[in-house]
Amino acid sequence: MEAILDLPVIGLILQFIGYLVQVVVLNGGLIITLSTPIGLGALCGFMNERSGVVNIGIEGMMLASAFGAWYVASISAGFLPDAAGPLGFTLPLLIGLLAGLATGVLVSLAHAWLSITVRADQIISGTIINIVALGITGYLALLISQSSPRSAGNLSALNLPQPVTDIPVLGWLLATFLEHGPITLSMLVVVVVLQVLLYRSRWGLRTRAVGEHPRAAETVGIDVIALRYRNVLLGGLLAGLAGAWFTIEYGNSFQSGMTNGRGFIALAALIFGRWTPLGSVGAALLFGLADTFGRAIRQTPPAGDLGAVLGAIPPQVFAALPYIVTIIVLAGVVGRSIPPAADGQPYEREATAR
Amino acid sequence: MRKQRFGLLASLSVAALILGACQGTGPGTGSGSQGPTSDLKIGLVTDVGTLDDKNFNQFSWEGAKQGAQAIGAPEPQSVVTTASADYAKNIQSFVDQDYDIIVTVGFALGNDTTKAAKANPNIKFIGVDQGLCVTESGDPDPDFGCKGDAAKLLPNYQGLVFKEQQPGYLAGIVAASISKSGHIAAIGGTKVVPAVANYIAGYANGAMSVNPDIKVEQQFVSEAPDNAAFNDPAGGKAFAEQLLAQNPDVDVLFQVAGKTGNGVLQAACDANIHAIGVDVDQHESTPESAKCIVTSAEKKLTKAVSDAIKRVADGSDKGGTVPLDITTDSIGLAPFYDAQSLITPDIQSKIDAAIKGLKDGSIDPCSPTACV
Amino acid sequence: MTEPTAPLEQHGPPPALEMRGITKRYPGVLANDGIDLQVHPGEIHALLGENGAGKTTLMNILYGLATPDAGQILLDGEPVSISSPSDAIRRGISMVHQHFMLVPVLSVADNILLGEEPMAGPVFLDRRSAYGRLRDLATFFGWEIDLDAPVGTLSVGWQQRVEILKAVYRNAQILVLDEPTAVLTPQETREIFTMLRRLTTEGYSIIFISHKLYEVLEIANRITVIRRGRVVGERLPSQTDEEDLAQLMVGREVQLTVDRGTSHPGEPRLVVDDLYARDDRGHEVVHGVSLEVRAGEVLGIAGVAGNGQDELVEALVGLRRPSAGRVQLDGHDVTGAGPRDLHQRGMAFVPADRHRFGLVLSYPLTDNLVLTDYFRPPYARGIMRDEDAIRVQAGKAVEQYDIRTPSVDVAAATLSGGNQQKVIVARELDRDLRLLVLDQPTRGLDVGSIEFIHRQAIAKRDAGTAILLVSAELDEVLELSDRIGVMYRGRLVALMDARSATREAVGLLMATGGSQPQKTDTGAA
Amino acid sequence: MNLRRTLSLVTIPLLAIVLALIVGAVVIIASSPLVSGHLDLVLPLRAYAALVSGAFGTVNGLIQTIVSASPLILAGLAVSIGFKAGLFNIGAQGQFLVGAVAAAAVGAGLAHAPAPVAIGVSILAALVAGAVYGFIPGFLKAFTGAHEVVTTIMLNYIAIQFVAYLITGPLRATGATFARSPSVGAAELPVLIGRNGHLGILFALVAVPIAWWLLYRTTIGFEVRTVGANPDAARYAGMSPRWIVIATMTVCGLLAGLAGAGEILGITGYMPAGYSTNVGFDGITVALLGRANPIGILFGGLLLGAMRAGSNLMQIQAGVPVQMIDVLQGVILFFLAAELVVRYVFRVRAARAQVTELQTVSRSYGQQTTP
Repeated sequence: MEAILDLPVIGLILQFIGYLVQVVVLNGGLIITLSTPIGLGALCGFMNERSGVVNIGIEGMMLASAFGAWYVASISAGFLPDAAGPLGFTLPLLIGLLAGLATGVLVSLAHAWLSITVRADQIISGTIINIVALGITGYLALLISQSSPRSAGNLSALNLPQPVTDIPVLGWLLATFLEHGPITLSMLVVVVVLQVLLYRSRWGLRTRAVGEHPRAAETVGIDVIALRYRNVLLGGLLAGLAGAWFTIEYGNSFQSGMTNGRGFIALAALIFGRWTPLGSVGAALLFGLADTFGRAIRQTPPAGDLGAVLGAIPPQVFAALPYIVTIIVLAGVVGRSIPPAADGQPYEREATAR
Repeated sequence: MRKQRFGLLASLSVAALILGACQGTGPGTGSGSQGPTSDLKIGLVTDVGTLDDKNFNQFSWEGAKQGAQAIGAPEPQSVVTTASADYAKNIQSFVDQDYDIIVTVGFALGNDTTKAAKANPNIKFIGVDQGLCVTESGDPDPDFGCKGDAAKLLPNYQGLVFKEQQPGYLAGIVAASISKSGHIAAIGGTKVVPAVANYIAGYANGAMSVNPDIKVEQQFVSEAPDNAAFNDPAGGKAFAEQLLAQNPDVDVLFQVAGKTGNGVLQAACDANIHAIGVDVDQHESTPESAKCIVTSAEKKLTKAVSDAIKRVADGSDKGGTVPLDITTDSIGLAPFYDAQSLITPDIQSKIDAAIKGLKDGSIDPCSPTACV
Repeated sequence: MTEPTAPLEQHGPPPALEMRGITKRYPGVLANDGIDLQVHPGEIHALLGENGAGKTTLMNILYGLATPDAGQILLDGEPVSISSPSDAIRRGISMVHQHFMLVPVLSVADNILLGEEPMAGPVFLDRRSAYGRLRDLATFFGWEIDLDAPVGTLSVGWQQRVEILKAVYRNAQILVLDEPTAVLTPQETREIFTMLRRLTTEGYSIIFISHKLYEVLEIANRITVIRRGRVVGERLPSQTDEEDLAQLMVGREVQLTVDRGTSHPGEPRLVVDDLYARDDRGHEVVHGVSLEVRAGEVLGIAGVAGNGQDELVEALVGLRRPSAGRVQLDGHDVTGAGPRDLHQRGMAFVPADRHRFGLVLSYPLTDNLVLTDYFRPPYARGIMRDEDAIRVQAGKAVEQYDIRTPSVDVAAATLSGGNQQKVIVARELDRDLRLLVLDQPTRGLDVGSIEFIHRQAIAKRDAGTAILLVSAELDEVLELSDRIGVMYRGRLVALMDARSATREAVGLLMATGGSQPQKTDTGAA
Repeated sequence: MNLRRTLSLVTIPLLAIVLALIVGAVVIIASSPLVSGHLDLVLPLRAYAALVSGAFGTVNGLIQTIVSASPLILAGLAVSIGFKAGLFNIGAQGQFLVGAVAAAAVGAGLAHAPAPVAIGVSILAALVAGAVYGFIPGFLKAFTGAHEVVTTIMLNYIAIQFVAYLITGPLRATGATFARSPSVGAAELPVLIGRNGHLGILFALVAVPIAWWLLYRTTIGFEVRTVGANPDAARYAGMSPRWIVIATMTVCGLLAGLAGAGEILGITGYMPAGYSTNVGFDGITVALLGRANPIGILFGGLLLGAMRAGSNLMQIQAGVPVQMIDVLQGVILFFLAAELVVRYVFRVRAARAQVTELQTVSRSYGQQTTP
C-alpha cells in the first residue's frame, strides 16, 4: 500500500530534478550574474565579520556605491571620450568604477570609525548606514534627475569565440562562468583568492585570530585595530564593486532604492555560507538559483503533475526563500552556523580590569 | 576624535558641493511667457517612488508644469510619497496650503483623493489613472458597486482614465508585423494593476489581429505592485533575459513595468531584438535603450494633465471619470525615430486601419483576450 | 625591616631587565606606585603579591599592554620604550597570561606561529618548515603533541604547555608567567617547574608571578614582594620562610589558619545522591557525585579548577539541570528545582564569579541588595515594587555589613571588589539559612575582606547552617572545612575528616584522583 | 539629583539634533544649485522654517504631527523595550506589517458589525498577529541562540512577501480594480480630535505611561531590565531569562502590531497591495533618540513625527525633497552612536552605568548563545 503511494512521489522528484537541471543549463550564466551583488556583498560582510566587526549596512554601502559609480560616470561622460576598450570599458566607466569603489571605502570608513575607534554599537552603525544611504541617494537622485543626466552606458560581457563555446559540456561551463562583465568576473576571482588566503596566508591566520580572540592576537604583537580597519576598508572595496554592478555593469542607470534588499540577502548568504568566502558565494549562487527557479516556474512551468504541484506554491515563497533558509540555518535546525566569537565586540586596547 | 569627525563632515560637504557645481545649470525653470496669467496654485502628489521614474510620475509632473505655464499660473509644487501609508497626509498638505488644483498620480491614490475631494469641494482634484467609484453619498465605495454619480457628487474631481488596451493594441500590431519569428512577448510589472493588464491584453489582441497564429508570451514580474514589480531594474533585466533564454526566438519585447521595465528594455537591447516602451515616449525618456526601442505605447500623460488643468482654468471642467482614448488623441503610438525603416507602408496602413477601427468602435481591443 | 637593598650585582653584567619607578594609575586605583624590579640573566625571579597588589599591571606594562604614567624600563642596561606587545616580542619578552591567550578554533601550530609566522614568499605561510622546529621543541621538553588539534579541544594543562611553547618558539630572553599554576594540579605544577629550570639553563630569565608562598620558595632564585602597588621587600629563598613572606605580602602578622572552633554537626540538610550533570557543550562533566552536608558543619570541596566543580555547584543551586541523580534539601526532593525555589527553602549561594552571577553592575546597591528577594513583601506587593522598603533594607545592610559606599544609589560597578562581595554576602546571609553554598567566596579579595567573609561563614555554621564550600584554593578548604571532599574529573574521589587531611594527601588526590582506579565513589560520609 | 540626571539624559540627544540640523544645512546648501539654480545660503533656513511651520504652524499641522508620531511612538517602544532586555528588535517593521494585515483582514470581516465590536476585535487581531511575529525571533533566541538581529531582518522581508501573498490572494477584495483588501467599514477608528486625530493616537499616548510603569515600577520590568543588564545574574536571581526574552519580544511585536492596526483602521481603511511604510526603521531612531526610556520615546516620537509631518511643507515651500528627513535621521543616529561612547568613556566621572544598556546589543552577536 505504502509502496504504491510512494511511486508517484518518486516520479515527481525525478521530474523535478530534470526540470531543475534544465533551468540551470539554460540560465547558468544568468544565475552567476545575478549572484554577483549578493556574493560581493557577502564577501564585504565576510571581510568585516571575520575580523570581528558586524556589518548589517551592506545594503546601504551597495546603494551608495551604485549611486557614486553611476553619477561620476555620467558626469565624466559629459566631457570625456567614450571610446570603448576591452569589456566595454570607456574612460567614464572606468572613472565611475573607481568612484564606486571609493564610495564603498568611504562609507566603510564611517562604519570602521564608529565601530572600531568610537566603539559604538556595530549594529546601530550598520543601521545608520542603511538609513543615510537610502536618504541621501534618493535626495540627490531626485534633484539630479531634473537635469536629465546622460547615461555612460555599461560594461559588457566577455565574449568567448564560437568554437570554444561549441565544445560540448566544457564549452557550456566556460561560457557560463566566463561570459560576464568585469565585475562579475572579479567576484569569481576574489572569492577563490579570499578562500585561499584565509587558510593559507598570514593575513588569513591573523584575521581569523582577531575575529575569534582579539586579545590573544594582540599579545602576540598583532595590531588588532589596524587589522580591523584594513579589513573593513577592503570590504568597502567589495561593497563598492557590488554597487557598481547595478549601475555600470548589469544596469546603466540609477534608481532610488534600486538595491532592493539584496544587501540583506548578502547578509543571509554570509550566514548561510558560515562566514567563509566560498560558502558565502555558494550561498549567493544558491539564492540566485532559487530566484531563477521561481521565475522559471512563472515563465515556463513544467507540464503535468509537477507543474500542478509547483504552480500551487505561491510565488512569494521563492522570494522569501533566502530569508527562510537563513533563519533555519541560524537556528541550527539543519547544520548550525556559528559566527566568529568576537563578532560584534568592540576592542579596547588597554585592559583596564585586572 | 573631534578632529576626525569634523574631517568627515567637511569631506561630505565638499563632495556635495562638487555635485552641486557640476550640475550647476539646474532645471530649466518655466520662463514667464506672455500668455494669460492666473494665480491658481497647483500641487502634485506622486505615487511611491519619485519624480524621476522616467514614467508616469515624471510625465504627469511635466503635464502639471506645462498646464501651469499654459494658464500663466505659478510653478507647481510637488510632494514625493515615500511610503504608501502617507497618501492622505501628502494630499492634505496641499489642502492646508490652500492650493487650488491638486494632481494625484496613480490608481493607488484614488481612494484618498476621493475622500479629499469630498471634504474639500472648493479645491479641484485631478487624479491620474483613477476611475471614480463612489457611493450615493460620494464616499469611496467599499463594495465597488459605484452606485453614486461621481460627476454630480464630486464635480471638483476629474479622474483621468486611459484606455491602455488601445495603445497596447497598436503596439501589438507593430510587434506582430515586425516579428520575423512569429513569437513575441510582453512583460508586465504585475497583473493586479489594471493598467498593466489592459496594456498587455490589447497587445495580445493587436498582435493576433495581424497574425492569428502568433505566439505572445505574457509574463508578470511580481504578484503585487511592490518594488520587484516597478522599482527593480536589475530584477526586470534578469526576468527578461531568462524569458529570452527560454524563448530564444522571441524578437519583440513589450514592457509594462515602470523602472523594472527599464531593465527589460536593456535586456532587449543586449539581445539585439526590438523593444516597445510604455506610457511615455521611451525613446526619449530612456536614451540608454533608445537604439532598440521601435516605438512606445503611449498614454499622453503630459497632455492629459495639462489639458485637465486648462479645463479648470477656463471653467469647463466636469467631475467624474474622464475617459481618455484614441478619439481624443490621448493615447497612441510614439514616433518610430530610427526604426521608421522597419515600418513598411503595408504595416503603416495596418496601423492606420486599426486607429480608424478603434476610433469608430469597429475594433474591440479587448477581444479575444479580455481586459480588466 | 626591609633591609636596605644591597644587591649583589655591582660587578656582574647589567640586569637582563630593570624596571625603575613604574607608576600606573587607573581611575580610583594607584595600581603601581614607583615599582623597581631587577631581573638577572638566567634567574627565576618571583613576583609575589596578593590578588590586586599590582603584579599583573606591572607585567602588562612590561609587555606593552598598558602604558605607565611614569617610570623607565631597561633591557640589558639600555632604556627602551615598549608601547605594544609587538615591541615587547621584538625585544625578546614573552608572556604567558593568567587567562590563556589562545584562539580556541585555531590549531596548536597556528596558535604558536601566530604573529611570528614563517613565510614562503610575501603572502603565504610556510607551515611545513615550522612543523619541524615545533616538533623539535616538543621533543626537547619530552612532549607528544598533536600540532593540528584545535586548541579548544585540549585540556588546560596542555593549553599551558602550548602557551610556553609559544614563548619558547619566539626565542624570548625574558619569559613572564602570570600565575601559571592557578589551574594546574600539583603534579602538573611540578612538571612545569622542571621545565622552567631547564629553560634557565638555556639562558632564559623568568619572571614568575604568584601569590602562593610555598611555590615561590620552591622555584625562585629571588623573590620580590609587592603590596598595594609598591615593592615592600626583596628576598633570597634561602634567607626567608613562609611566615616572613606572608608578613611582607599582607603587611601584618597574619594567622595563616583561622581558628574555626569546633563544629557540632546535626542532621543531614543537603543530601546528594549519584548526581550527573553536563557542561554547556553537552559533555558529561559530573559523574555520579554523592555527598551530604549536615547542619552546623562545613563541607569543603577541593579540586583543580575545571574538574566539574562549577557544574556541580550550578546543579545544586538550580542554575543547571542535573542529567541524573537526586538532590534533597531537608528531606524534600529538590532535584532540578530552580534557584528561586531553593532560595525559598532556605538556601543561599555566594557565586564564584560575582560580576557574572552575583551582581548587576549597572544597578544601584538598592536593587542589588534585593536581587533575589525583589518579588516578595516587603519589597513588592503583587507586581508593584515598594521603593521605600527597598531603600530601608539597603540602608540597613550597608550599615550592618560595613559596605563602604557614598550612597545606596551608586552603581555596584563603582565599588571595590571586597565591598561588592560584601553586598552579595549581605544579601545572601541576612536571613535564617538552612544551607549556604560558597563557591570560591574569596577569590581576588584583599585579606581584610577574606577574613570578614570567613568569619561570617563560621558564624553561620555555628548558628546551625549547613555549609558547602567549593574552592580551588586548597588552603581555604583546609582552613574552613570540617570535612573535605576532592573532585577529580567529575567524580568525588575522596571524602575525609579535616583533621586527618594533610595538604600533601589532598594535593595528591586533586592531581591523580587517588591511585586506585575509580569506578565507584569513595566514602559517601 | 533627579533633575540633573534627566538633564544629562537629554543633553546628548539635543546635541545630536542640533548637529544633524547643521550637517543637513550643509547638505542643503551644497545641493541648493539643484533646487534654486544657484548656491543658496538661506535655503536651509527656509527649509527648516517650512518644516517647523508644517509641523507646528497650524492646529491641523499639530494634529498631523501627533498622528504621524503615534505609530512611531509605538514602534519606538517596541524597539526600546527590546533594548531593555538586551535585545535589538530590528523587526518592528515586519511586526507592524503583520499587525496591519491582521487588522485589515479582521476589520474587513467585521465591516458590518457594531463599531465597538469591529474595532475591538480587529485591534485584538493585530495585537495577536504582531505578538506572534515577535514571539518567533524571541523563541529562536531563547531556545536556539539565533541572534535576533538577523532573524528579525529576515522576518521583515518574509512579512513583505506574506502580506503580498495575502492581499493579492485570499484577502483580495472582489470588484476592486486593483489588488487591495476590502474596506474595514465599521472597524474604522473614530476621529477624536481635529480633522484626522483618530483613536489610534490614544493607543500611543496610553502605551507610554503603561510601559514606563511596567518597566520601572513593577517586578516584571525589574526582571526585564535585569535580563538585559546581566542575564546570568537574572538566572541566579531566580528569573527565567528565556521566558523573559520570549515575553519581551512578544510584547515588542504586540506594540508594533498595534501601530499597524492604528495605521490601517485609523488612516487608510484598507490595505493595498504593496503597502509600504517607514515606521519600523523610524522606530529604531525614536528608541535611540529617547534613550530607550518611554518618556524619552514620547518626545523622540513627537520629534520624528513632526519631521515627517512637516517635511511636505519643506518640499512644497522650499523645494527640498522629503528624503532630507532620512538624511537628518541618519545623521542624528550617527551622532548619538558616537556620543554614546564619548559618554561611556567619561562615565567614570559622570553618572556611571547609565548608558550601558545599549552597549550589550551587538556584543552578543558573535556568541549566539541561548540566554
